[in-house]
Amino acid sequence: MEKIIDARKIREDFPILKVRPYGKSLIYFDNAATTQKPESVIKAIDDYYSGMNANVYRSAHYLSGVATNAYEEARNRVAKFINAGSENTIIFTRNATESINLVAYTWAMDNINEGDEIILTVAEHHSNILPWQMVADRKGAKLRYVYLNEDSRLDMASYKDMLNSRVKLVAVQHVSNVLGIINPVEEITEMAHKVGAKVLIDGAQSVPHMRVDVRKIGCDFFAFSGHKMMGPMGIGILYVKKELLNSVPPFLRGGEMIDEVYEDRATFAVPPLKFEAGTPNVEGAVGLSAAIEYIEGIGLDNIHSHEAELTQYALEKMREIDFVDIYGPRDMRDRGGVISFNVADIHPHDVSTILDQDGIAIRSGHHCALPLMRYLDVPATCRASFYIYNDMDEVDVFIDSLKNVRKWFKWS
Amino acid sequence: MEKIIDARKIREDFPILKVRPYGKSLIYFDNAATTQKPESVIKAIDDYYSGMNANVYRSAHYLSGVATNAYEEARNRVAKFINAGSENTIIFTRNATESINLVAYTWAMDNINEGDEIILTVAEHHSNILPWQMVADRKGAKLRYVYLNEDSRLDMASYKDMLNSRVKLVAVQHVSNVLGIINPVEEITEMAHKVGAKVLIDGAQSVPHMRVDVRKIGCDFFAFSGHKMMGPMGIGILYVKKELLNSVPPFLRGGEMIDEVYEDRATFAVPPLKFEAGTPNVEGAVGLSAAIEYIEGIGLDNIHSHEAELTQYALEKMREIDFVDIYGPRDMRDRGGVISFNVADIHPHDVSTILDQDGIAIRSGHHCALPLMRYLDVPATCRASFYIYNDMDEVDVFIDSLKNVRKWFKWS
Amino acid sequence: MELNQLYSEIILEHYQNSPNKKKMDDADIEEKGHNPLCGDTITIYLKMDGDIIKDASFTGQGCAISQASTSMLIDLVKGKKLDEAKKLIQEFTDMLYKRDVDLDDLGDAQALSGVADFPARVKCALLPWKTLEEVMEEKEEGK
Amino acid sequence: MELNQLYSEIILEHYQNSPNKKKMDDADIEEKGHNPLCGDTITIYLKMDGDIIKDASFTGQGCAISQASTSMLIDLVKGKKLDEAKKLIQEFTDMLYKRDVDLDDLGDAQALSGVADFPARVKCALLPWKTLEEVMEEKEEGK
Ligand SMILES: Cc1ncc(COP(=O)(O)O)c(C=O)c1O
Ligand SMILES: Cc1ncc(COP(=O)(O)O)c(C=O)c1O
Repeated sequence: MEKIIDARKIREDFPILKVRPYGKSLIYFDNAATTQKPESVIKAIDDYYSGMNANVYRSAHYLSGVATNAYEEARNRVAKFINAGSENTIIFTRNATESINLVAYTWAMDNINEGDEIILTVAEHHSNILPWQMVADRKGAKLRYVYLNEDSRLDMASYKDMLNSRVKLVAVQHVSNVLGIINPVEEITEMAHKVGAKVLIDGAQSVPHMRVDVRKIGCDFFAFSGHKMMGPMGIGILYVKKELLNSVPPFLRGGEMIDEVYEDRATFAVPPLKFEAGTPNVEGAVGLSAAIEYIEGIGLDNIHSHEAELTQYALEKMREIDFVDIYGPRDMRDRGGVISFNVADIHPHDVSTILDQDGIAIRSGHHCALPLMRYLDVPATCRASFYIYNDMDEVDVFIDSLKNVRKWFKWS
Repeated sequence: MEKIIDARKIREDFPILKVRPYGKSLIYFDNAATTQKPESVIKAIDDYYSGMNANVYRSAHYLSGVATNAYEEARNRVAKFINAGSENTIIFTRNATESINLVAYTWAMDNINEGDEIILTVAEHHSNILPWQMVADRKGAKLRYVYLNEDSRLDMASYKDMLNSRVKLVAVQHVSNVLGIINPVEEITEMAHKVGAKVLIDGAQSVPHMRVDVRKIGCDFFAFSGHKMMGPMGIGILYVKKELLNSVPPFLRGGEMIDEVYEDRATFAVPPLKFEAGTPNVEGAVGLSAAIEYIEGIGLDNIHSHEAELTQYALEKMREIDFVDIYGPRDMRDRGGVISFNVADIHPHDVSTILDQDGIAIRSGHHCALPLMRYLDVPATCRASFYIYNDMDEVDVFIDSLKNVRKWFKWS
Repeated sequence: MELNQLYSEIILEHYQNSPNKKKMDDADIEEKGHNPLCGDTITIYLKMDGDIIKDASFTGQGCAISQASTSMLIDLVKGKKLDEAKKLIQEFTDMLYKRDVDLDDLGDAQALSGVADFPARVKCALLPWKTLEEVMEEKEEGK
Repeated sequence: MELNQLYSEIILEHYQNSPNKKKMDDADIEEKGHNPLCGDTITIYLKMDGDIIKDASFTGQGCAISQASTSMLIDLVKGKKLDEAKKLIQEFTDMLYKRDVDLDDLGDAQALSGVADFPARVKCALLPWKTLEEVMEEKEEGK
């Protein structure tokens, strides 16, 4: 079979993959936590500070012009990447968490009131739970949760049951960082809109791995992080549907987001500047832009297929190990490259420490999804998550190491 | 006279200073907006992504350990740099603006009530005005302003007049980004504490340029930005006095800042993690740490003297040009390296565009200080602000260019 | 692009001695424009006769570019129908973004074509044109 | 440091077959410890006789390191005065941060010295010791 993506070649683009922990080849399977950066992104940051750095928008000098253009080009590229339509709908934040908090502190605090309902899912990341707990708490609204069906996918029937005119917001992740499920966000959005609810999609785990079209989804808010898509840390994105943009109040207040300021009051700039208080992270935007360029060079469909192949292969091999429990759907339909599992009698941390000695970086813990852990009735899990630089050979090493884990515990 | 700092040699450390706008040598006098980055900071970012990048705290694998150490070392270095005592008092934010907003949205919304008063100064940056307008507006509190005396310094007598038991917060900049005045924050803090008010210092323009000891100042909150001190964009700092730390409620909510999460409620981690929701900007922290190392290598006292020398020289030369108006104190006492000025009959933007053609980057506009502009009765000003890589030769070029500005307008 | 083209005779003339710069007390339409990033402000006054701009003037504070641009715009639109003015706005905008456009209709405002080489200043030149555009949008929305 | 030192016989024994791992219904003190970053939880039960820890046990869920460390701590502090326990906590902490310290008092817990080479796991080993420290702090604050 012809390889869609030649991971071995791609690895050449990533300087960090030459690191050898304890003398072993690094096998980086912690991509759902954060991704590694290709040379082109590292270089874009270097180039930015070596040739363009300035504060944006307000100075009339040469570098400020260059930096402003770079920043706006990045915004433009993000808008095109998720088919946002207007670049004004793209707000740069710090990370997906801040993007969601922005909506919670502004639109939600203004529009969600006593007796209103917010629908979440039990699989949400803390970053898409805690902001809504705050809103519910402060406004006397009610949180309701959608649970999973026997195939570890969202129980779509319960959306139907729960949606009514009291529901003001449906917040749901596009792809789960624990189960790998890809949720039918287009369908959920359509259902929610029918009862007049707004929809926020947490796309932290989708945008890096699959084609996303926010206007096709039709959602009102869409949040994601640069660092999970080979971009720098410290840059996140919030898309706000154009029709809503003007009615969302400002969040952080300060320089850059104003129109007029008097001692006792101020008026605000038009979006997106209205939402970007203080000196923006131009470096982050420029680095993110380079990451998108890199992703586009490979192609999101290729990335998705590559990950699907790896995931399928890994799942098959893991199922053969009888002391390994796997969480999540049994088939590959609508499934991303994330595998959560446990080794019988051994805590995930110990598993992770043992694999680490073989150079394999996986994540262990609750993955910022404690309600899901409780629902699955496990204190924690191990998680392997793939990206373009991973390949089947690495999966083989991982499987071998996994088979050996219990030996260290004199269990076999 | 022996040079304290050899700016010509220092310039070698800054790749961007080799950029030649319109074929001219770049003279970067827009340091109050943002500073340029030395090779060592750019390299620290490169090294981070090439050898350490991972999500921090929660994974047990090799890279995560390395990244976590780097992040915590950065926090430690910041704590030492401003003599914070415990590194737990150092919260990483996105920029100074977010640092101030954090205090506004949390401590202030909880502790400032109807009829309470907040004292600001007319010279504050928008980032230290708008958050308090929001608090005042939402809580029915009152904003009061301290104005300037005839020497363009804070009128300290009016603090005495205004301070009473209704005052819950005094927010004041350490150094003005327009006038260059260094405010007596230690004295202000002492006075404020006597009536039980808390004190927030906006140190965006002080920390990069002079020795700052937050415990000597005694303030409750202290905010600043990495990008203004040769660090990367996208990283800011909030210091919160240890005694207050636990009583400040969390701000952004999500991953990394929790203790326990249930479907309907959550408990929070201890500070500083409680305030750092989502994946932190480890790159930013690591870059900032390299910037502090660079600053310490030169010495803050040397930096301060160098800037004082340049400022004094520039002020003398500028005073000789009869069509130039200078704002700010007349002498060098307690004065930073920022000079705001106007050219008679020519708008600051036009001045800036004309100087730019000679390679000189100054800022023109309201400098995010519209209340001060109104108080000074000017629509905008030009601003030259210095740093370690500037020198007298550059000031000479600037003065020559400035003398020529009016010729372009056929005014002479 | 050289500074002496940016600050050409004709631009300076409009900036320093514009006969259009005056308040109009009996204006039918008074529209404020503001560029928050740099602080430039203008007010455009229009006296209308149905769809025709019978008279126009402006006041304002700002850089040479924004103020000259406003004066030139006033020159151009006086006596024009709103539709015609709309076309001029489009042509002027195209010129500043270096799009292919016929400049003949733009009169003195052609002198601002050089601003396109100073990206930081494009917003200054556009301010009055955007402001007039808002008048039209408000008219269309029936406000 | 090798894995077989991290997961040595003695640590595995404490992890897999600790006689100390049981609920104590008549405990005078019951203190929960939690490591939010990894999810380990323990509860330490103490039966006091004045200043002396007469009996101790624990329950919990977590990795081998945290659970073994708790079991070893229980072994050590049983029958000790709070002051003595405090000294042991300090010695154990010093050991994990590779500070120069005499390990003789630490009994089986010496086997955890290798954790110092696994920085990501130091917090697991420290969890019970920090938890016991909190008991003492609360006692001192008279809570
Ligand atoms: C005095 C002062 N305060 C606050 C800020 C805001 O800093 P930042 O834009 O990095 O948030 C600035 C810089 O613009 C400043 O000069
Ligand atoms: C599904 C999901 N949502 C939100 C987040 C939060 O992203 P960040 O930490 O970049 O804010 C993450 C990543 O941790 C995630 O996996």
